[in-house]
Amino acid sequence: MISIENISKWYSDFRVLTDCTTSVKKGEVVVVCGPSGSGKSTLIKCVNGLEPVQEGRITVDGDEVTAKHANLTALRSRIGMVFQHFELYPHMSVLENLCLAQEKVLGRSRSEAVARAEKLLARVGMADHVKKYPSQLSGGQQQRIAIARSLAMDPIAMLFDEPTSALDPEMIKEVLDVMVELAQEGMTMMVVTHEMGFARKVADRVIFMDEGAIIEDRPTTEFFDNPVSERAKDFLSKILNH
Amino acid sequence: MISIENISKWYSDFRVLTDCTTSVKKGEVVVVCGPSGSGKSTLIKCVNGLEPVQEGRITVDGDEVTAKHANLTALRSRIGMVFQHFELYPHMSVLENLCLAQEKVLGRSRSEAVARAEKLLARVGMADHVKKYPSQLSGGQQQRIAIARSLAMDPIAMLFDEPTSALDPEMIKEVLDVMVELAQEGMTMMVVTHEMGFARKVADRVIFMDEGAIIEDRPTTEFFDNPVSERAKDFLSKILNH
Amino acid sequence: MADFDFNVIWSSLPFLWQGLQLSLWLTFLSIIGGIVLGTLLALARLSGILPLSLIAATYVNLIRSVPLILVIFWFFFLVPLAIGRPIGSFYSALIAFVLFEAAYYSEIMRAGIQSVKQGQVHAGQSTGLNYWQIQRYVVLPQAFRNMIPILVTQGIILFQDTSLVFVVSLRDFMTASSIVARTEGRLVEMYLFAAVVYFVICFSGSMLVRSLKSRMST
Amino acid sequence: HGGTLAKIASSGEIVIGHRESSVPFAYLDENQQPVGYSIDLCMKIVDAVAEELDQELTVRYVPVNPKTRIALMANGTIDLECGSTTNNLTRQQQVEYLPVTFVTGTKILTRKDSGINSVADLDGKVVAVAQGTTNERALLAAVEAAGLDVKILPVRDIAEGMLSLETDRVDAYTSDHILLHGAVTKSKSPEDFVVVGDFLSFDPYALMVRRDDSAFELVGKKALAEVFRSGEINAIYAQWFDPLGVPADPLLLAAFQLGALPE
Amino acid sequence: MEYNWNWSILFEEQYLNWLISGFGWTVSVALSAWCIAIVIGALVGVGKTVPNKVIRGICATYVEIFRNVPLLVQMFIWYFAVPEMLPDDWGRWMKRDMPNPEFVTAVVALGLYTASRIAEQVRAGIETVPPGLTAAATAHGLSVGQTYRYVLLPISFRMIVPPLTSEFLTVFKNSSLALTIGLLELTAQSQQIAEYTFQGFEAFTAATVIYVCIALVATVLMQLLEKYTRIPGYVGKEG
Ligand SMILES: Nc1ncnc2c1ncn2[C@@H]1O[C@H](COP(=O)(O)OP(=O)(O)OP(=O)(O)O)[C@@H](O)[C@H]1O
Ligand SMILES: Nc1ncnc2c1ncn2[C@@H]1O[C@H](COP(=O)(O)OP(=O)(O)OP(=O)(O)O)[C@@H](O)[C@H]1O
Ligand SMILES: [Mg+2]
Ligand SMILES: [Mg+2]
Repeated sequence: MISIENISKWYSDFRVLTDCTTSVKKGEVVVVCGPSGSGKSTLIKCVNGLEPVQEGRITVDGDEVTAKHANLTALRSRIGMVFQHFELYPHMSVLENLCLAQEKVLGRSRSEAVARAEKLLARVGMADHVKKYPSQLSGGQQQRIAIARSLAMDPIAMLFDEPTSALDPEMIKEVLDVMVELAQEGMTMMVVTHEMGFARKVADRVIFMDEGAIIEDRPTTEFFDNPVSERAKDFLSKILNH
Repeated sequence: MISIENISKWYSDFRVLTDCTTSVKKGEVVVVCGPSGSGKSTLIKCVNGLEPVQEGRITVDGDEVTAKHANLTALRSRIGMVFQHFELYPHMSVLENLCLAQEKVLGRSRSEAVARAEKLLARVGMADHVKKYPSQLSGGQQQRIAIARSLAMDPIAMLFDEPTSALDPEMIKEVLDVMVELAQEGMTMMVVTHEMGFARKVADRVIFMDEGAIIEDRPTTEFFDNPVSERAKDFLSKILNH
Repeated sequence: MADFDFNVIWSSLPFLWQGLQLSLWLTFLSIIGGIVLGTLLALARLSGILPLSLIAATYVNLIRSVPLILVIFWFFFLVPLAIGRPIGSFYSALIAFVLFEAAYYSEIMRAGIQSVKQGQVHAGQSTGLNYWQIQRYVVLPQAFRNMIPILVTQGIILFQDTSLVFVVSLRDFMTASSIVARTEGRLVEMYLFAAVVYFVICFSGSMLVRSLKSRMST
Repeated sequence: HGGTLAKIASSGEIVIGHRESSVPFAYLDENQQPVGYSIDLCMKIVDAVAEELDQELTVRYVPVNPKTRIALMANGTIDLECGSTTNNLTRQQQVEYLPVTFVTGTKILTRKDSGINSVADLDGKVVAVAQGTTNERALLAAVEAAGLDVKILPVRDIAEGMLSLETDRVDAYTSDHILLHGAVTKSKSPEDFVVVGDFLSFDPYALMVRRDDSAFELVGKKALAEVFRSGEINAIYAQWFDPLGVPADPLLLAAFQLGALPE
Repeated sequence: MEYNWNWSILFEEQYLNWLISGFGWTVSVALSAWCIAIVIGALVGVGKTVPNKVIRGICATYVEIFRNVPLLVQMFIWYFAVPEMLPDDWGRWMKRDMPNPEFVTAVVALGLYTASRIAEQVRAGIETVPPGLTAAATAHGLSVGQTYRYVLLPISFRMIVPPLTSEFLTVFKNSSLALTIGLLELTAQSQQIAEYTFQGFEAFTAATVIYVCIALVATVLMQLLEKYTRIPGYVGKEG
């Protein structure tokens, strides 16, 4: 489904990604972790072309993202993305947030879009908040709506960039629950997160990054029970033992 | 050492603290937890008079904080406080950060202040960074310096307000380690935190707050093994099970 | 101390009111024109098309380093000469104000557009919206909303600036007050009165800004 | 193409530039409407233009001051200037004039008790003068010739000059004799002021029109000639100058006669 | 357009002297006013943030009054109205005996007006310092005065260097209003040249170029100051 081949990326002189190669199969859930600044967000943004890469090749469902004249808007509309800070449109109600791209990109009619939106809002437990504005909701609620907004585009895969790290501790669970459900329904997912409980529970593979490179890329249980690299061991000891 | 008796506090019409009573004995470590907005930060700020209270009485080491003409500056200099966002002075080097209050409040000479600062920086593992500016350091390093800065005033007690919640996951441990050490050396501490591992390890008591009131105030093991209130159970289930 | 005669204000009210109308009208039209032209300049500057953004930047920086009085002189005396036909003193002043204020409004709009977080653009992109849709539905509405208080503040400054048409004798409120002050020899009364009127209008404006700000921050 | 007449015909409007405090030539009455000797003469020209074009005209007034009048005429903002403008050759590089309608010259206005009687007494004093006037140049020339130390306060127009004198900001104000006379008459305490000294310049006034537009100029000349010839000028003159107690100067009467060209 | 270009008039001695003297007045008015404005503006700006209600009220009133009345009106009030409102001999002193009345009046009016704008910048600068820093200083036992002296002011003054740059340029531009009370500064001189020579384009272009040069020099100077005072890596609240 997603294949990443030897990509490298620079911000002017600074190399953020170094020769990364991996792939995500249909229905697979892959967790990406690693220290701050290791390039996790950058990697995931490259997958739907939000950031250009200088070297290497990324394909999604057969279409090359990194091709010179790739139709990125069409491609992006087929991949959902959820951000750390939710990025709901603050000037639109919850419903409008969900309908905008459905109408403007997929060309759905208002009623179709609303129907789809309502269904998804119910699914993330937010059916009662259709008319509210993002600022009237808690972080956990906003993030669930952001997930629904992505799902409304009927994506073939979902990307998550630290979806819970901006949340108060008691709200993390409500968001993770939605994600777990999604994974169990067979959605292809690539998730940057430090929630190791989530990773253990639903991830098929864990990718560990450091300084722009993919250091480990292994099945979940193998990774946790027996990390190979020193860096990964050290990282796990820090985030698991407190 | 710290005694809080029936305090209530309002922000104009809005009641943030409702009749809170508790106390912290010398050498005791108390963890305060509870949902966002429950008044944890407010409570802790009242202890060293950063926020005035409208009703009730707080004494620290026999001196009444809530008295009308309390000498707050003197009182505050004897209680250390560590904040969520470190609050290092950005325009001063690490050393100057540690020396300012020593010189201006305690009236120490430059050389005395520097000697004390260097000793404490070594203790939190930051001896090599004396000349740097806060923005040149990672969050974990900044927080350790903030702790050293408080310790430089030779406080009789320390207050912590979510000292690790603004940190990247891998940096949490380095800060908690310093705090654990401090607790084991017998420092009187009042800590607002969601790090339940830390609480289990070093806290003598846990206070659970909700909507401005203290709902539970019990020895650590009792609290974790057998929380009485529904709220606390719910809260614990959310933050422990993911 | 001279004896004051506040009757002079009362008897010249209709004349002063005419002046005030001109001031307000000039302000209103200049704000509209300034915002439209300013937004275009801001978009040009952020367009990433080098010649376009260079021209816009040069224009904005040039205008912003020259006093308004000099700009008024330019337009009042020289533009009719340059375009070869008179356009009337009101329109000369209006054009001067629009072109002058557009430079300031463009800086405000540029800051407004840049104040919309990159994440919002990414969110739009990742649902497949194209560049113009993102500007139209995501960025500009937020930029305008964020900038409303500053736009109004600039409007107040613009209103104060209109008093400078005094230098070319266009009959705004300031000029009208001056005429009365000088012909009647009632300087103290008239200038204090003018100050009070300007103050009341501008202060109300800044209260509006304040309430807009507090409404927006909740 | 594009002559003043054509412009007026197409817009149906004639734009008159007027002064606001040149008593009695052009100033604002109690309703802040421009009135005065020059305005009356201008209205004669407006009538003539309307007749020439055979259409109704609306008159739009644009206030001007000594600093703006020439530029506004040259750039086409105003069609006809009605004030107290001296006709001189320097200005004729920019604008054109109709026949002379008044003759005066620069003098000094001061308080009766100031002890100033001539230019020579201005040494060490502060003197106001309107920027952009012939008076400014005349005063500067006289002061320089006599080697005096005079502090000049530039003012905007007659009202501001008079104001400076009344509020004691300056010791004297220089302007055209007749204008000083008019300003004193309008002031709150005319008896306090006195006009002194010799004429520092010769200032024949005339209405100003655009340069190189002989068609419009001709209409103006014809209208004035008619006023002069018919003797209507005497009534107009009397209306504005009798209250000031200023009889027509023989030189001016001669100018009227010279201007009264036959058809 | 029929227009006889003649740039050489700008270099005729008389007109060149006018331009130079106009430039001199513009710079003197602007710099003198700037000194007044910085001192008063800083005091009033700090005053708007202190805990004391009375001081805050006085400073807020100052700012509202001076900011909400056009500079031109203020200039006229200082020049025309104030001397008439004072006792006779004070008024006379202001009009006559005070050295260079137009200059002094322009400086005072411009200085006090600009002070109100600087005060707002200073206040905003102090408010961009995260409240947590004040809380930290207080928690260490620093007094209010010490908190201002060692924490708030050093940080905020560095934060407001960029907005002060534009204020510094504004003071030069606003000094042109002095022409309305008879001070022959740069704009007035250029207009006078236009009037004497009928070469408006050349005269106004000369003034425009000089103003642009002033702006360039001022910007460069302030950028140096900014570079020199910048806190390593610190970008304030949002960063
Ligand atoms: N626009 C940019 N320009 C320059 N450098 C950048 C830019 N964006 C990111 N970087 C740098 O690239 C590196 C990788 O950034 P990235 O955001 O991918 O890290 P991350 O692993 O997601 O970290 P975190 O856990 O903090 O989100 C970092 O060192 C960062 O400073
Ligand atoms: N200055 C203030 N004015 C008005 N209300 C305030 C103010 N500060 C805090 N509050 C309100 O008081 C309540 C308690 O705030 P407090 O910061 O003590 O909560 P908390 O338990 O520390 O929450 P968190 O975990 O989010 O830090 C909240 O509802 C908050 O909105
Ligand atoms: Mg990231
Ligand atoms: Mg808190």
